[in-house]
Amino acid sequence: QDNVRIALVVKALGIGFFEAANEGAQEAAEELGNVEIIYTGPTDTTAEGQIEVINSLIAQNVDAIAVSANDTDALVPTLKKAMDRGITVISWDSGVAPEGREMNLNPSSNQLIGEMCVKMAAEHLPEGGGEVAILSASATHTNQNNWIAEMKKVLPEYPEVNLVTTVYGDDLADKSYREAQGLIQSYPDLKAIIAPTSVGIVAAAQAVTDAGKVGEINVTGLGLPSEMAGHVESGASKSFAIWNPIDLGYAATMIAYNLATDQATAEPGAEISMGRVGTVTLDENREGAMAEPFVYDASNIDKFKDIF
Amino acid sequence: MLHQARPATADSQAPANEPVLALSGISKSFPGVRALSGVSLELYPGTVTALVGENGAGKSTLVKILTGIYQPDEGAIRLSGDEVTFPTAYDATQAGITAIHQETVLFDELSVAENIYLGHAPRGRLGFIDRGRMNRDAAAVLKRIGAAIDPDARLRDLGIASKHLVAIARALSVEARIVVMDEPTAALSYKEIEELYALVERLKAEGKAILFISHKFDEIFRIADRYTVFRDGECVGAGLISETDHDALVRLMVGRPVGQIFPKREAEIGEPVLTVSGYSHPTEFADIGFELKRGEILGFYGLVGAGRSELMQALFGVTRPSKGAIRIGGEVAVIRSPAEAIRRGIVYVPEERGRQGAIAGLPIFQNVTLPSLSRTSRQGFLRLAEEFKLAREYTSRLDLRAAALDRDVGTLSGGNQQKVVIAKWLATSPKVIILDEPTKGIDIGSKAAVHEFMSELVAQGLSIIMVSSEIPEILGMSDRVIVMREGRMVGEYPREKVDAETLVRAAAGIGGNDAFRK
Amino acid sequence: MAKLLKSRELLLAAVIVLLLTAIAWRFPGFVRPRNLANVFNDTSILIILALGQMMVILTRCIDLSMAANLALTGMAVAMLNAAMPGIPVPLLIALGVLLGAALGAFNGVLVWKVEIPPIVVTLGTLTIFRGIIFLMSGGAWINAHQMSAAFKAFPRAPLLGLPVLSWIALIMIALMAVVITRTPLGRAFYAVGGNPTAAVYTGIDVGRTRFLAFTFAGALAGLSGYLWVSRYAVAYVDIAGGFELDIIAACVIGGISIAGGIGSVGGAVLGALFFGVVKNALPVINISPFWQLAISGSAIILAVAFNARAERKKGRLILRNREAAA
Amino acid sequence: MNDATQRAVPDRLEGRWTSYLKSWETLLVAVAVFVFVINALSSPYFLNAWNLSDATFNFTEKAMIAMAMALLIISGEIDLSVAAIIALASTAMGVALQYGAGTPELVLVGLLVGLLCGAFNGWLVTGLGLPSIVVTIGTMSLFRGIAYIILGDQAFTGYPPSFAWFGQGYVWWVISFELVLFAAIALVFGILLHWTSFGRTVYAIGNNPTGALFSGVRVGRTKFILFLMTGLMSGIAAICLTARLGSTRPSIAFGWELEVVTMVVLGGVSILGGSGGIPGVVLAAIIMGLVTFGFGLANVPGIVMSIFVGLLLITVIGAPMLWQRLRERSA
Ligand SMILES: Nc1ncnc2c1ncn2[C@@H]1O[C@H](COP(=O)(O)OP(=O)(O)OP(=O)(O)O)[C@@H](O)[C@H]1O
Ligand SMILES: Nc1ncnc2c1ncn2[C@@H]1O[C@H](COP(=O)(O)OP(=O)(O)OP(=O)(O)O)[C@@H](O)[C@H]1O
Ligand SMILES: [Mg+2]
Ligand SMILES: [Mg+2]
Repeated sequence: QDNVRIALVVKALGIGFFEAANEGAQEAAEELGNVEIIYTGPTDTTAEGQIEVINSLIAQNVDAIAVSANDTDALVPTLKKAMDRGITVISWDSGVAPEGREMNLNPSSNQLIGEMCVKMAAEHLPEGGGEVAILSASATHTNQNNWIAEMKKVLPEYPEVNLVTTVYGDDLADKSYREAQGLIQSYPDLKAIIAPTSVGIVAAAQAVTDAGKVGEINVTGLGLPSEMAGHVESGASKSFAIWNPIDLGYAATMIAYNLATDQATAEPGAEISMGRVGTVTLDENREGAMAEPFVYDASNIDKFKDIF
Repeated sequence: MLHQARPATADSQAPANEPVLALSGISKSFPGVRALSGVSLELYPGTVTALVGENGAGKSTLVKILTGIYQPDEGAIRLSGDEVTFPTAYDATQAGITAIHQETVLFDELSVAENIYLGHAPRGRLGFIDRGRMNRDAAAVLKRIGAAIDPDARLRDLGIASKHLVAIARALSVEARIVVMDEPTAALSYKEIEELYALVERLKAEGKAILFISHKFDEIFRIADRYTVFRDGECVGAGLISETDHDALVRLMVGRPVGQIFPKREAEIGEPVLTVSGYSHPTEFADIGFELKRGEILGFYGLVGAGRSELMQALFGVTRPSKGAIRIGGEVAVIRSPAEAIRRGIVYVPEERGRQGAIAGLPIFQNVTLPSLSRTSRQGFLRLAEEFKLAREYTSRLDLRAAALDRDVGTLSGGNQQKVVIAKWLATSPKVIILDEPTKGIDIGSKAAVHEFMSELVAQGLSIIMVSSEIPEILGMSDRVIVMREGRMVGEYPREKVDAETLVRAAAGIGGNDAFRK
Repeated sequence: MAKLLKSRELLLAAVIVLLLTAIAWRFPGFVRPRNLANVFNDTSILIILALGQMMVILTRCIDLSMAANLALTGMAVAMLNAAMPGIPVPLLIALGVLLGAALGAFNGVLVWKVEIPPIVVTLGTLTIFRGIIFLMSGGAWINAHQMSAAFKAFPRAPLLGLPVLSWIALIMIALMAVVITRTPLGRAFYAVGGNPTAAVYTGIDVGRTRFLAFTFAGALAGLSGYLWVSRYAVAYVDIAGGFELDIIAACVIGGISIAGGIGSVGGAVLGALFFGVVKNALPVINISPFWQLAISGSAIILAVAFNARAERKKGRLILRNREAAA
Repeated sequence: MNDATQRAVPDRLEGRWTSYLKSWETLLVAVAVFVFVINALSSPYFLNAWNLSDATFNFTEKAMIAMAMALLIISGEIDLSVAAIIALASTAMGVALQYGAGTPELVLVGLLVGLLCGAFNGWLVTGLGLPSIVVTIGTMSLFRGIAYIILGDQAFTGYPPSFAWFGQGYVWWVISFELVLFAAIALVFGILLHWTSFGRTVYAIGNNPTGALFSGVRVGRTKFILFLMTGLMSGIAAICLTARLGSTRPSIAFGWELEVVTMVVLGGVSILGGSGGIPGVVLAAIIMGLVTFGFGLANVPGIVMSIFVGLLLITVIGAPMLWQRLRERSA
């Protein structure tokens, strides 16, 4: 019997998070036995680049494409074409509009992530609360926007958190760094920066360290343990959260396999197995969440920093 | 040491000493051209040696070999008997050879002092350039050649004549025993030329060996002691100036005798074709007014920088005048671009052939048809057969020498490029041709051909405006002469009432017509 | 009057001061010395790169590969540091400078010996360098925790009130000022760009001079490579992506003529500082960062237009009578 | 003197076919065939009509701009703002969409913005006499900057299906609308450059602008028209790309300007102006498309492809020069 070829398309090659997801995918492939993973993506995070990659995957007639999209809408026409040619298409991590995929696997639910971010910031605010700012990626990425919206929804429950502004670092190290610097200068009383992006959180922690504000400003948000270990150690970041990208890649592969081999169908309400991670239940948009984010702090960082 | 000053033997007897520089068997080829084949040349201290020859005879090529810009393919250079090579221009300078080149070798953005000392600036401690000393030294050199120029000024702020003086100062800033001058007077005015002659005399008295290249025979006979003649890259004669004469030299150069007679045929002068009145430009010229008649050659004389080229370019629509009017055949015309001028029958053969005339990179036939494309094409679509036909017709009339009409015009010699430019304009069937320095830097043989051709054109009913800085040419060819000075007309003379002295005085601001005195 | 050149820098300085005053009016904190020092520190790398680009542009060439060179050398030193934390930082910096110079020399050789137009050469090497980083690193990032503490600390270490990074920029400015105005090579850059044909006649090897300009620019890019990765404590394929045009823009704003032969160290530094002030001020005065691109674009266009006007001659004034009257 | 024996100058030195054989295009055809054969041998998926058709989308939009850019570079200018014009035109279409524009209006807006941007570049270069390479670096930031100001982190979506046809539609079987449009544009520009007097003046300007001016060529006007055309082509590319993606973001087509220039230079157009032609650029576009597609089929990361393209650029431009120098040396 032929191998089932599953393409794991990421936002861009070379990002630690996606490399870890690939590890998970390989793990799933090994477990399944007859699966070949094609790990691929553009060089920089553009929709045009992803389209080129997907076109060549369609040409190779792969069995399934699991994509973390650079643009919710721009990929739709190409992915539709893929589905027309009988290829199973799912999105994970950063979703595609419903008409462009069979289902979408969110790493966690937007609501859980938003809440978690605000909670982590609130926990380490000084007595009486303080000013908090958000440093996001270029919010052309869907999920950042959703999380920020969820954060704003739960704010009333945390009166001590005074959200002052949101700035964008475009997921570029230098720009994020400069934006963080700007925040530190414009808001002398700033107490926390929430950066729901792995590039931004590192840059913000670095900027706080360089400004000599460690202990005064707490950087939190979503980041990778390997990248944040140093900053947790120095105290620039008390805690941060992330789902497990290995699990995410693993789960996406499992779902893609199950759909491609017709062991499951993606329809609202369906329950699809994700192997060791459990099952996912699809909502009316054919979306499902994997698990709630996991918090990393000084107590557990050493264990995870060498994994991803 | 040879370059130490020695009492000059003022008479131009051959100095009985050894040559300081001897070239033998020098050859140099460029792709497709053998510029020099086995030439020899000797230079003696305290002596001016004139190097003469037609355009493309290889004179400048020899200069470049002498100064380390080109490497010879064959042959030897001996300095005081020792064989030497000059891998770069720097090495030649170190060996005591300096040159005023035919092309400009200056840098607009650098200061005068830097222009003079670039490549051999005085160094201070740690090898850094000693600016103070450089400026003082530059001031001294400039003073020596009698130029009042601030060494700290930026070169681009200087006038053209001052720039030439800087180039001369640069050549003299190195301690040299051999000074090469490649057409040094081509761009200088009367007064400056006299100063240059005085300088040459001084250098001679200091015992320097001087190589002097010129197309002007009067100055060769005035300042040179010896001569060497090149023809087609070969050395065809050398000797003492005192033992030759004008005709003999020309015969050597061209290989045949050439008359000095200007072939001015009497053309019938008819009604005015071009009338210019009150023509002014904000910075270049003012109050120009004249009339050009059918079949006439109107000469424009003036010193370099008198504004003649600017005026002609304004008539041709390259620049816009601020005031004044033009009438063509009685009809008022506003000319805003060369395209419009061409449409109205005015064409311009520019002074700078390389930059403004020929379009190197395009084939010969495309150069010829460029202004006539509307005629050779149909509804904007090219018709190659028509283009070749037109190009063939006009290039053959001018006796163009080329391998084929689809060759790049840039591969032609200067004279043949000029023919392509003229063919280009004739193909538009113009009424008025403006020729700006049509024979500048052209050898005697080609000159005569150009003059012959001008006569033919007026005989066919065209009108010509000829800008020239050469008095014999102006006197020989023009039906009428206008003299310009500092952007204004200072005199207008019919052919029979003008002589060289009148022209020189008017151009220098001493004389002029009463009509132009306000 | 011959100091027209100087006035161009003065004007740019005035524009920057004006800009600062305007910002200070709404946000006094921005012009506190400490913050201005921050802005300078933040602009240091751009300044160093602009100095390198200036040499290249002076010789009538252009280097589009400087940012890629920076990224490649940055990745190389970061990987070296991660693999062998024992290598002392000064040695690493020296290696970075050498590697950068070698990459620049590669550009230079292609321009000098093969005579490919510089823009084509560096368009090619720009993609090649980036590709090599990918091949070298396999696309992986080098993160803060993989770098040694000394590696990250060096550019931040305070020295007489300023971080070492700022000092390096200051030293480079001084060094470049001496090289450009006081050494034969520096003057040769101007000569080669101002009039290449004439440069040959003065004994200057045009190709070799350009080669040296590319090599020095490469060395500065190499230095910046280390500074960049240690300052931002991260190295990956795409660092400084698109920065090549910022470098050129800084030079252009600083009055360095793209046609070669015109420009000064002061201009390049001020051009870079203008960029630095705008970039740093926007987040502070609460203008959406989305405006930044349009502002720098307009600044480039205005600067080019202004410089072109200043360079254009006022006419040759043949009509001396009129000149005398005026 | 001896006029009778005067030998006439022949029209051509060698036959047309001989000169075609020696031309740059022949080399490019050889490269294209080589790449095609390698791809066909190395991937079983390559020789498939639908796959090849999909592959054309990798280059058609860039190649459309490359056609106009080729003329512009031949004339001695360059436009680095083309990708930014795409972004601005696409944004403008998005804005028009918000105001309820239909497909015809959207197309009109795209073309108009392209033309306006081209006119602005043209005015800066010909009207104010500024060097195009830096001016268009400036407008590149300005145009994309305006797109960012309008859009920020937002996106426009919801383009009507009839509009999507421009980027996703097929004219016949596997022949997409974009491919047909590109072929038509290539044909038009090929004819314009090689068969009309306008094309001739473009070459004249590129070889010697002053000489062309003195020959009665309207240099400024011609260059302005070329900038307009480049703007227009960018507008058309914006329509196709927007229709293909179905959405507008300010970062759309980021970095395309250098790819377009690479295509033009690879096609044998001298970056210094004055020489090159449309067939070469079309071939270069096809080669780049084939290379990207071939590497894609082997799942080679895009960045490795770019190394290949960079090397191709340097060797293809450098090899003939090196070859000539070696020959000169040995001669
Ligand atoms: N760099 C070059 N490449 C090709 N051919 C050249 C080059 N330089 C000179 N030539 C050719 O070599 C020949 C000699 O030129 P050269 O400049 O030495 O003549 P010249 O005697 O100085 O003429 P003129 O009186 O016009 O200055 C000419 O045919 C010229 O076209
Ligand atoms: N200061 C200067 N710097 C550089 N070039 C100059 C300068 N002054 C004049 N020229 C050049 O010298 C040439 C002659 O100038 P102009 O046209 O004003 O005078 P002209 O009377 O036509 O002299 P010519 O006899 O040389 O044609 C022109 O090509 C002009 O560009
Ligand atoms: Mg000569
Ligand atoms: Mg003149």
